[in-house]
Amino acid sequence: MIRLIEDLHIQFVCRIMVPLIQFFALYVIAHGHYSPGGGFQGGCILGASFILMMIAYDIEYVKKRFPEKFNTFMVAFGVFLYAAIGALCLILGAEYLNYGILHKILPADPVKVRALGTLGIEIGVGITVSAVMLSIFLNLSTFGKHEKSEV
Amino acid sequence: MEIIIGKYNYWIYIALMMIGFYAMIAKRNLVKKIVGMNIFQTAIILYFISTAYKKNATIPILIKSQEVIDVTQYVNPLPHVLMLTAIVVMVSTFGVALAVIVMLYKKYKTLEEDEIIEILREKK
Amino acid sequence: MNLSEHSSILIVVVPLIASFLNVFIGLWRRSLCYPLFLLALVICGFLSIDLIQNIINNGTIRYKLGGWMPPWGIEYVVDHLNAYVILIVSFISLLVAIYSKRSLEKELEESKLPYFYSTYLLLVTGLLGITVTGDIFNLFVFLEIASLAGYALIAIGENRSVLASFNYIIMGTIGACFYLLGVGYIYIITGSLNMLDIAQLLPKLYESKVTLAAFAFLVVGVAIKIALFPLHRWLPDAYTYAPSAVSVLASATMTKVGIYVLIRISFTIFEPNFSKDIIPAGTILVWWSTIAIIFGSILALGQIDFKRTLSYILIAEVGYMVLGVNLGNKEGFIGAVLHILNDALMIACLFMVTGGIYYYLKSRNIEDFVGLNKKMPLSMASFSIVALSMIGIPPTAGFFSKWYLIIGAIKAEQWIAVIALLFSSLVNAIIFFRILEKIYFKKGNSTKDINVKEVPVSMLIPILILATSVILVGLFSGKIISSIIQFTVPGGF
Amino acid sequence: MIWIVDILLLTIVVICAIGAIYVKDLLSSAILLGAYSFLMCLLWTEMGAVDVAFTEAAVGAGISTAFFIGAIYQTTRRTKD
Amino acid sequence: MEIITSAKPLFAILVSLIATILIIITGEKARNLREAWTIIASIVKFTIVASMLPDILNGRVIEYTLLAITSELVLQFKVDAIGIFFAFTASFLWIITSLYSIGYMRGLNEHAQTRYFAYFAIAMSATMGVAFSANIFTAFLFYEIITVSTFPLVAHKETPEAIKGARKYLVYLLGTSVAFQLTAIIITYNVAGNLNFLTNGVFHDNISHNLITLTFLLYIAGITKAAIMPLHSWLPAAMVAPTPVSALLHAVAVVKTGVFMIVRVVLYIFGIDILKSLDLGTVLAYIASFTIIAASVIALRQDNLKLRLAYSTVSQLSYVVLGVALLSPSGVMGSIMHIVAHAFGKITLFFTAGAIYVATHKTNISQLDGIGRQMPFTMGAFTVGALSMIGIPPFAGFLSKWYLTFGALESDQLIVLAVLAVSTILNACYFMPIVYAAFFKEPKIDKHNLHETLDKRTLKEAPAIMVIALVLTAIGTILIFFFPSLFLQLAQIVVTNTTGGY
Amino acid sequence: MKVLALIIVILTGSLLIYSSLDMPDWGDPNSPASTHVSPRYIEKTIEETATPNAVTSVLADYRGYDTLGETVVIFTAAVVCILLLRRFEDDKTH
Repeated sequence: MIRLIEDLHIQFVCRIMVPLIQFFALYVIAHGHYSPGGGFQGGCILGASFILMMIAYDIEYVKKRFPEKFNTFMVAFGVFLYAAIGALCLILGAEYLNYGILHKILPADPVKVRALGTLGIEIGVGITVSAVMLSIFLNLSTFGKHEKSEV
Repeated sequence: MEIIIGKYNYWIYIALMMIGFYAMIAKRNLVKKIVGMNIFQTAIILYFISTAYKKNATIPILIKSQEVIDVTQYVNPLPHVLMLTAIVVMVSTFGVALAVIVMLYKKYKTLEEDEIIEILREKK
Repeated sequence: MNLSEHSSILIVVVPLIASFLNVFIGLWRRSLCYPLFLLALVICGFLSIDLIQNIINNGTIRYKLGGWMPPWGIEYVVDHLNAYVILIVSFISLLVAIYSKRSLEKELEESKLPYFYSTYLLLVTGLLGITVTGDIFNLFVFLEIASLAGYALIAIGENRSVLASFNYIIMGTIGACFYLLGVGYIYIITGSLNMLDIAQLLPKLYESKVTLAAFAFLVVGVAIKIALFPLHRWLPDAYTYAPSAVSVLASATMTKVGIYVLIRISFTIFEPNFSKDIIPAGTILVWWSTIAIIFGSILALGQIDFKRTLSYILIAEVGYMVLGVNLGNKEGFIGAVLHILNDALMIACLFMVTGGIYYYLKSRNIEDFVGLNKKMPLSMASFSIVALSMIGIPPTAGFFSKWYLIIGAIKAEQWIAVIALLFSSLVNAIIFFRILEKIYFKKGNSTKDINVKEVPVSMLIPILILATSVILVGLFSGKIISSIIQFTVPGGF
Repeated sequence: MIWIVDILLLTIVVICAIGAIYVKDLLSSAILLGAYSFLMCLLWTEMGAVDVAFTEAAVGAGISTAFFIGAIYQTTRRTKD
Repeated sequence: MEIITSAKPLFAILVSLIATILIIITGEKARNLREAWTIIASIVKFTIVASMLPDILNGRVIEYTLLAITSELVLQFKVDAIGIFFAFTASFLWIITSLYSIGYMRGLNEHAQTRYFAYFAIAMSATMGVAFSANIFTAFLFYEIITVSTFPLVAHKETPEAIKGARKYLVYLLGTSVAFQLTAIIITYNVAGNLNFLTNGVFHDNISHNLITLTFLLYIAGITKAAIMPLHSWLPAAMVAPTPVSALLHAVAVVKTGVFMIVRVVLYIFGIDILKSLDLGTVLAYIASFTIIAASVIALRQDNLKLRLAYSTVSQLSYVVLGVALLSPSGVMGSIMHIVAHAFGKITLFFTAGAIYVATHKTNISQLDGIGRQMPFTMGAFTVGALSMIGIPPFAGFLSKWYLTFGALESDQLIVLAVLAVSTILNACYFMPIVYAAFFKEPKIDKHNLHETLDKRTLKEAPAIMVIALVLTAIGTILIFFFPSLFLQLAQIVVTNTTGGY
Repeated sequence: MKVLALIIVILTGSLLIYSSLDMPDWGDPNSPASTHVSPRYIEKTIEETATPNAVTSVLADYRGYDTLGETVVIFTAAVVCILLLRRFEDDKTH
């Protein structure tokens, strides 16, 4: 891998599909409160879009837009965001992950702020999951040698 | 008869689980073991989802305007949440297992357990 | 904000956040990773001391995560047993962290160190999370964190470690899935996931077949994780070929936490009389662990690789603890809980010494240990102390836990178990004196040991600390029992 | 008569599972596993677990299969059993 | 009984531990200083032990609790008559052995001398610990420390043979103590709830007799240091050790610890009454009788001098066991007296064996013809020791045999009486030929080594320091016969407390 | 080996079937699982968390800590894959 076939049709379809998929993924993450979905599902779809890009184009293509260091950073950043929101609640004087307390710093009432907190962590989960999926796939399919596009 | 029909989901989940379990312990091919693992875990998820089900109930997304909430109308959301976590655990284990398999293949150039053991024995 | 109010959650979150930061910093400057790693574990150590003091003074701590009342939210329940196991885990992991710095230099490429530290911290997080939680599903999640980290840490070892790790993945997943299935069975009949809540709901369901199956699956699942005898096949290879530091950590903490989970299942989720009177699970486990002790000891005798010997000894020691827990009387239980501490110290020290020998000698073959006392006197002195403790010679720690276990076995009139315990002491005596004899009295003629010298200071200090604490814990075991362990004994005893 | 559909689905799921284990080509096995996951998804949707089904569709049928294929390209399709 | 609290017993134990540290620090660099530590420690220890004597003779008991590990396992010391009796003997002989060791080690220019002296000190410390233990747990702890710390001493030569002997030593001592003695202690705790040494035993009346019998047998099998047959064969195997080790440890410290423990167990754990009612004393007496005779017969057939002495030790140790097994006042008295009588006699014999080895490198009895002319002092001391072993006045051995005979009569054990008579004859049979050969036989003409044969006609003793030591112990053997009052008084206190006799 | 595996599988399976006999019927709205803890999630999700999707509210709020654990699991998987597979030394040579 990666570049199984260098097919213009596939690349063209990809060029159109990937933004749509990514947009849908963001929708899924953000709209988890009202419909099925959430950080994890959205993150998976986002990650799948990158994988699709990698299959359709080349590993270099993805790496240029999405450098490995950045990706690794994102892996840790998403979950760090999650844990940090929890810790923020703790610092503000409530229990860990008790988003209700966030009303001290956010302009909303304690119940609404819980939904905001939920959104925050969903975003964190989404970031992590998409980055993780990409990272695992990259490592698996190239056996850790990111440069060579061998099959 | 009533037992069989009333709980057919359970029977199927047991069957699936045993298929996966058998593959995990009896198959020689390492990838097949992983496939078995996947089936096994999915079967457990099926079991959990089955426990959440209520007859004539709908998905647990509420409509805001509704005044009185009848619990029996919505399926139980808790097992769903647990199973979301379990799916993530499943895919993580799957990824790690595949990583180990790739490492093994690079080292021994085979994925059959008995062949690997044979190679190890020759080394000694 | 009062920090010690939150220490039960902080002890999990601190290593967790440190593991993320390790990945960040690893991208930027690698040399800062180790200090951060160490700092997190030091904080953990302090928190665990704070926690246990808090428990001793104020009794059980219940911490509502997210501010939700249990059983709706997840709850952390810390009583004497948790705090005790937490203390062991954080203490050992700190020592191993100090030890790992130099020992890893030769066993892992430098560019991967940040990820190693991160994984290590995740393993610690997982173990602490398992220990501190009061929710059976949350326990499963942290069990998986610990397991995944454990699989990877074992796979980076040498030689056959990858295959060992794969077998571990398969067995570990079966164990975890059985556990999850047990959770599902408990959930379907009680509708709850909170341990204390379940404990209240279950007694009236004891006659149900589902309860029986739930108990069986939970226990078998955990038994795989702690490598109770016929389910032990993954352990020896895994611990033998893993990097030294990992072997130390895994052997000293993972099985102990597993035993903790077993205690929680048998005596917190279920009442003690369930496994005693309603089904003969206690008796079955006593027999099962007796067999584990005997076979673990016999298999340990036949090994050449010393790490492998230790792995089999560990299997026997797991048998000790399961035996003590299930004897069904106070003495046996105290012995088992005390043995959790003692075994963690002893096994950790022995694995560390083995790693130290391997550091220069590049061999773990018992035959190559000839004349080592001249080259590394302090390590070998520690080794001798711990060896005496393994045999069970007073006043080292090993004697006292064995003492209580045997008293417990006699009170329960399990004579075979008594014989098994004594038998395994004798086998340990044979194994260790055979080695001590080589170390101290055989003339060295091997060409291999030319470059052998005392291990680096940062590896020596943990070894010495552990060896000293083996004696100190022995001398103060009465104090430990009266201030902590006696409160962990479940009600029905 | 929904239970007939149900039973039909379950039967196919079992067949897929057995197939995934018995085929001698790992790539086919991967695809069968994907199908198994997807059918599982349908079952769960039918039981009202849309979130889980959504996740399983994304993970089981999507990402997992991608991982699987990625790994197979690094290793081999061959298998003895 | 008045109880005094004092840390003296602890000091007596610590002295040699401190000496160990000093010895290791000093090391090979300053030999004289290192050996000075040994001597100083032994003298200080003896002084401390002796300073406790007056109190004990006045019927008081010294107690000191070091550490309560758990509520039932307590590290506690108690100095009573029998304890101080043993400690006094051992610590006195340590002084002499220290002198002797210095001569022996330097005479043969042995390797690893620092290790030797260090472990010797630890072993002595643990011996004091056993002597002063207030409960069986403390005693067991020190018992194990003795086993482990003497292991390097037995393996001192580091030859394959030495390691083999040491291994056998360890397997027997450690194996049985973990397997049997520990079990017995745990059963004792479980049944009686008490591990302290009490003058009338810890067991209540309502405990099942089978269990008591089992425990008793476990104790007897577990205290292998007493070398009761069939668990005796570690003792001959341990003779590969350097002679001072054999002398002090295998004539005094280790084996006496064994019999001391048996006496403790019989008198203070079980108590005379229970054993009498269960007739267990007789069982033990028969086992001991068998050991006495069998070991003597085996000793007859040994050519190696140290081995003969070893089997003689096996036989003599059983006198102590036999005495206490008779469960009568005189028997116990004889048994206790035999601890000191045998200690002085046997240490003399071992010392002479060592002296012969250092001076002539001879180990076998058949090589000793005419050696008396070459080493008159040594062989003179040997004769004294041998006569004491046989039990002829005016030597210490006579005293104890006298009491033993009375004991046998008191408890109407005519078989035991016969055993005593036969064993006396056997003793004479295996000791007197040596004396005879040494003084009256002409040295064999060794054609290959004529030079050495001629040597035997001239005086060639071992280093002076060794000769002094062995002459001192020989004189001690005689002195005990004439001035036994101290030992008799102590023994009497024990007998009065435990049996009610005298 | 295969026979042994089959025996184990059959034993486990029969234990499962045996225990299933006592389980509440499939889809029973009055089973303990549906009546003890979960009603509150459905009744109060809007009131307490302003999230109509009960699954999301339980996932991210009531049992948010589980989800943290879940995210950590997947983070672990990524770190583990990098630790095991990534070969940095090849970067330098290029």
